[in-house]
Amino acid sequence: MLTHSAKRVEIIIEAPMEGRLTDALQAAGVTGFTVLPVLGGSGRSGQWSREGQVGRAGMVAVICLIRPERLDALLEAAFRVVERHIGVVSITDTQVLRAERF
Amino acid sequence: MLTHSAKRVEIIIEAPMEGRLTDALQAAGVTGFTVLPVLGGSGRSGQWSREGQVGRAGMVAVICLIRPERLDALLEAAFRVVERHIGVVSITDTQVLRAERF
Amino acid sequence: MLTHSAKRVEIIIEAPMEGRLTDALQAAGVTGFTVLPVLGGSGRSGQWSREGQVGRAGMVAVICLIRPERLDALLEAAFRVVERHIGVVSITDTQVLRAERF
Amino acid sequence: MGDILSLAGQNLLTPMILSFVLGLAAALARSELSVPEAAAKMMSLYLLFAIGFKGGVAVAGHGVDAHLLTAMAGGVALSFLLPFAAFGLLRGMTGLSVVDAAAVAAHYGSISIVTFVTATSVLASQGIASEGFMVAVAAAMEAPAIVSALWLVARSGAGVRMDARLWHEILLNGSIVLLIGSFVIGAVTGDAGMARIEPMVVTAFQGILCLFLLDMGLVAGRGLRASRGGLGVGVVAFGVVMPVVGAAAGLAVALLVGLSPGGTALMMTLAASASYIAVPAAMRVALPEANPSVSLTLALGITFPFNLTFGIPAYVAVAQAIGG
Amino acid sequence: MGDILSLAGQNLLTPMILSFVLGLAAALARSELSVPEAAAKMMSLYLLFAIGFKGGVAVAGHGVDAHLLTAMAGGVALSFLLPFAAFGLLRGMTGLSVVDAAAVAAHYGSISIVTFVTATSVLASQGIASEGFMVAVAAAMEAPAIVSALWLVARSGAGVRMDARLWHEILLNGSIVLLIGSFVIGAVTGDAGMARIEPMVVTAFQGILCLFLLDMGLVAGRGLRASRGGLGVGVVAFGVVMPVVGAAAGLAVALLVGLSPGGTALMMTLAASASYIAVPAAMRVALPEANPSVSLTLALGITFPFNLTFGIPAYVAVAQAIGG
Amino acid sequence: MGDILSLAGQNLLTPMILSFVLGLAAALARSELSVPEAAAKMMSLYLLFAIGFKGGVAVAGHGVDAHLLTAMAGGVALSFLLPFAAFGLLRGMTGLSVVDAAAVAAHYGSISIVTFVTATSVLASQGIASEGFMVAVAAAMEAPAIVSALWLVARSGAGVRMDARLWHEILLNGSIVLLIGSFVIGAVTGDAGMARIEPMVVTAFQGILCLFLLDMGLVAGRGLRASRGGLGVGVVAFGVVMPVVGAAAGLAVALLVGLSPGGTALMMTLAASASYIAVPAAMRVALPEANPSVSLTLALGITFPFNLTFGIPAYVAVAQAIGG
Ligand SMILES: Nc1ncnc2c1ncn2[C@@H]1O[C@H](COP(=O)(O)O)[C@@H](O)[C@H]1O
Ligand SMILES: Nc1ncnc2c1ncn2[C@@H]1O[C@H](COP(=O)(O)O)[C@@H](O)[C@H]1O
Ligand SMILES: Nc1ncnc2c1ncn2[C@@H]1O[C@H](COP(=O)(O)O)[C@@H](O)[C@H]1O
Ligand code: NA
Ligand code: NA
Ligand code: NA
Repeated sequence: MLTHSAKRVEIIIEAPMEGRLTDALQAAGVTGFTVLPVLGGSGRSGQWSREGQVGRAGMVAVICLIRPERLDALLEAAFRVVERHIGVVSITDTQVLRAERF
Repeated sequence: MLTHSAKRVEIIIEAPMEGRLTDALQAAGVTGFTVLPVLGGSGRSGQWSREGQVGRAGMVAVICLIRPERLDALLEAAFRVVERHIGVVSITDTQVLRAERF
Repeated sequence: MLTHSAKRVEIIIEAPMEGRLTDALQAAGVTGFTVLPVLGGSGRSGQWSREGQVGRAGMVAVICLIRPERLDALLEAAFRVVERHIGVVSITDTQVLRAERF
Repeated sequence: MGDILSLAGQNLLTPMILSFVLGLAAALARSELSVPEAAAKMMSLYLLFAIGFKGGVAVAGHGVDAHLLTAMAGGVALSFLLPFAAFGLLRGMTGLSVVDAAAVAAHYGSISIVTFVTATSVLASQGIASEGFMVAVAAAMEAPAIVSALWLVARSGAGVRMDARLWHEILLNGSIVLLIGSFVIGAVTGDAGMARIEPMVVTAFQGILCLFLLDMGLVAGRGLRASRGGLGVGVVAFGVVMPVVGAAAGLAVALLVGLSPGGTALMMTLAASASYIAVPAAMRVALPEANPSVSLTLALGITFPFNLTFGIPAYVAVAQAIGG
Repeated sequence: MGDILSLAGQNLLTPMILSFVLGLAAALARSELSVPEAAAKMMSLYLLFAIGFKGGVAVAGHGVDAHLLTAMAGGVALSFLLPFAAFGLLRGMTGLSVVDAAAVAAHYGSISIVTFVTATSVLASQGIASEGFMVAVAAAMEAPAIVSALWLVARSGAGVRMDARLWHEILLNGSIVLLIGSFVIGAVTGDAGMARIEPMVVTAFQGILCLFLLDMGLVAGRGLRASRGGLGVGVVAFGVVMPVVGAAAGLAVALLVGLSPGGTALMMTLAASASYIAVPAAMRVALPEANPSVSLTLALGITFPFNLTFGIPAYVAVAQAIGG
Repeated sequence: MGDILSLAGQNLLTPMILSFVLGLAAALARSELSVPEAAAKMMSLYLLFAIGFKGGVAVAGHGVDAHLLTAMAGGVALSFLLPFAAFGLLRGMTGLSVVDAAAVAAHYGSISIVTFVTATSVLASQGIASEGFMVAVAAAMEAPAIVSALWLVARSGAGVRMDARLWHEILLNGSIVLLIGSFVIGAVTGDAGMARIEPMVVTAFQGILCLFLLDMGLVAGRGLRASRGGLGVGVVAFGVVMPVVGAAAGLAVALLVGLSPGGTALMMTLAASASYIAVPAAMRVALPEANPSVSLTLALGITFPFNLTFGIPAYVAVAQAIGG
């Protein structure tokens, strides 16, 4: 089938920052993203888990499929939000169906 | 370690279509997949969140690792299901351990 | 923006093995990982779903971003844990921001 | 009329309605207050089980008689016919496309079990009896509207997916199965069964309904906020006109069937209410081109609060005035 | 015998059992009715806490006496020995491999706390007293069977992972800790504690048990449907033969230990029941080659309903006939 | 003093406190016992709703009088000022950086609603009355401490993010909205509202509090285990010194405002308690460089158990001795 080159950006970020991140993405012209829940993890700031927590604890994973030429704008926007925060950003080459959607 | 080339297909689709998609995948000879929950997202049809919802609302992410030569059959099958629906499909080159499993 | 080559390892493994896997990763010098919940799936051992289950049923997805030169140590460690178990391991080339974190 | 207003006032100042208002206000003010999805689903399972069981206990011993069957036939007819009224109104009052109008019509022909539950609790608090089998009528009214809506679309030539699998999903959807199942359990175990689980299905009911309505308010408020005026005046007007039309049709059917005042109020409520659980999922499969947020915002953000605050007290008052 | 049947009939027509049947039927009919995982887990925590606490309150003041200790020793012995009986039966009656047979045997030597809970509620409804410490016996019976099963596998030369970490996980698994912990809380706070939380641990109990059994029915039904006859006649037969064997062994131990009729019925129930929480997780770690769906479908899809419907009333009747 | 100890002993042996201890012990022993996140959130929503509603019913009819307003002003002043005391102590007793010390100080100036809830249930069990409006005071004390803490950081030249959006998130965070909202619902519907939902907001309260405290124990224990002595003696000492300082300040304010002995005990409890819901989220946004596990472990792992076991009984005894 016909596929089109795209980038898959995965941003793992603290839950209280989710709204700020998605707003920044939309302001940077990102037209779509998907948010996945995260159960727990480990990094330089130690290990954590969501079990039994109340409050807006933990992290979420935001996934963005985007045309290659718009990647830089997305990364600039995302970086300004995550800069001082814990979390990770990765970018993978991918192919998408239905390019008109991106 | 010895790894083998494969494709990682990620299909983000409306929850009420999940069963139809996985049935179509199985009919197309796909031997394995994993379904991840989705908390929310945004696209051309607007922004949504799963919080407080009842009913079969929202979307799920279906991940399929597959041998490259079977990719086309998978995409044809998936496309027939998602065609008229909201959601996205991406295909990434990857490596897998234990190729005999795919 | 400046990005750095890395590997994204995704391990889908039975929930009761999660602690053993993450301990093995840490013993192998892996400094970070994220655990995502899994709703259900299908493979050689049949189809399953998490709905209504009690107990430590089901699977989880462990995602590791890692420098390419540390990949082999990670895979050896992971493989020793998953070897006899159901589940899948995939490795994808990716780029990360803030390489000093990995 | 004075009576209706005073009843409405009385109804408005219950913890249930105010919990809904609190949720609505919190969401409109963009508070991050939220109920976990799993908890919301569990509360809805609880409400379905409790309302079905209580209905079953109420008919225990009476058996399935003709009265139940005529009432169900009346409800099914309403569910089949109301989508045509709704579709007509929508095409007249709003700029919605055929597909969107049909999807909304399906929601309004079907029913909202939480509206029904709230009406039963209003009746209970006023000491008005009603037929226990109305729960079965509610279950029977969930699905027929979907057929009418799809027929409206098919007639216009647009593509509809309506296969055996979707039929199966609709007829055995969770709320129908749980409602009918617990109704049967109540009917079979009767007062002995009630004695065992009364603390849960009766005593705790209104409290849990409060928390559930809080969540409904939050979801409705988020929907309204997301649509930010995108609904249009005509669509909003439909959201308050259609329940009145539905209630009138429900009244007519109730009188034909010969229901008690309480049963009449419930039939009016069912006809006036709009689905937001079973029908949305079915529409996603059958009419993927329909915009899901229009139906949901209308059903949950406009019609549900209208029924909760003004509709139900009015239906009860009318049913008593005419039936009493 | 007539008595047993009439008791069974009586037991069958309670809201609890019928809720299980409803869940089973819904899943077999492929309804998408489902209980969220978080709600199911929370209900199981609640049931464990409530049953443990009530057991503790019942022994409050009596202290830990020799009777409790002999009963626990009897239970532990049962849990160690039953896997050998189960393994023998499985190797004779079915074509299961050594590893699969041992995994199933571990489930049957261990216990199902929900079966136990249902039995206590049947006893309560018939006004039959039982020893409060049976809760502690239940907790003590969870783990020993795992040792026997792993020994059976190791003997055959297959690989078994049995390290200190797994021991730790088994002995401090959630249900053992919560059962023993709430038992101690009940024993320490006694009637004063009960007065504070009775509405939750006693009054609401049967209602929540209904919803939990509904979920168990759904899970069992989905398992049965997924296995679609893949279990084989021998395996299914084992699922009803083994509880009878277990109950007989439980009866013998109860008589040896000198339990009351109520306690005897509970000991029979424990021996007859098969684990589906703690043991499955342990088997995934220790015997990854065992097929998890065989054990789970058998324990939850065959033996659990058998015990719920015919087993428990029979065990109660036998215990009363012999012990009374 | 003897009285305080006997009261403390009495308080320690309730199902609630022992449930917390059970959770703590289970987590420290590395049991995998855990409560699903969704269930924990739902229980906290329930507790907030119930405590707010009961407070509202208690003031129904009295209206908003000057007494309520002075008490709220007193609470707000405490919340503004306590972070300075906490910050001073931390910089003196521990090696925490300015940013970490300020983040911890924000937690201690704010309040823990579960500690408050536990104190009300201790008062209720001893038949001591308190002002219903203390719920509103609790809500008013959540946010001011954040301002003081951020001012302490900004003064030191470090970067702070404090925009309108964060203000909005803090002032309309879920617990403030639900507490104030249900307080208003209780005040508006009064005894008639209470009659409808009493079984849920009153009768079930202590039982659900048990399960919630079990979870708090699990979370606290996991936090303590993860920090493995990493806290340092000074930090741990702060965790028991600061609540005493806070309680003393709370006592002074309560006497100034003229609260009843019950209200005085609650004001002391509020001042002595440390937030672990609203403030942590705000700190992640405003002070991302602060280490979140220090504050949370201290608030939930040291101060919360201290208040639960020794603090609350002592505050009640002191309040009665001085105020009675
Ligand atoms: N190398 C990594 N791979 C995957 N996830 C990571 C990685 N490093 C950090 N994370 C995630 O980001 C969170 C915060 O990381 P850190 O800022 O290093 O404490 C962790 O708890 C993980 O959930
Ligand atoms: N570019 C994208 N990247 C990631 N997820 C997307 C993207 N576009 C859409 N989605 C997901 O698919 C859903 C439907 O998208 P749409 O059909 O554009 O409304 C969204 O709510 C997202 O969850
Ligand atoms: N090809 C695959 N792609 C994605 N997930 C898979 C695949 N194969 C197996 N899985 C996941 O791993 C689990 C166990 O697989 P198996 O060992 O094949 O039974 C499945 O239930 C899926 O969740
Ligand atoms: Na309707
Ligand atoms: Na057994
Ligand atoms: Na404080």
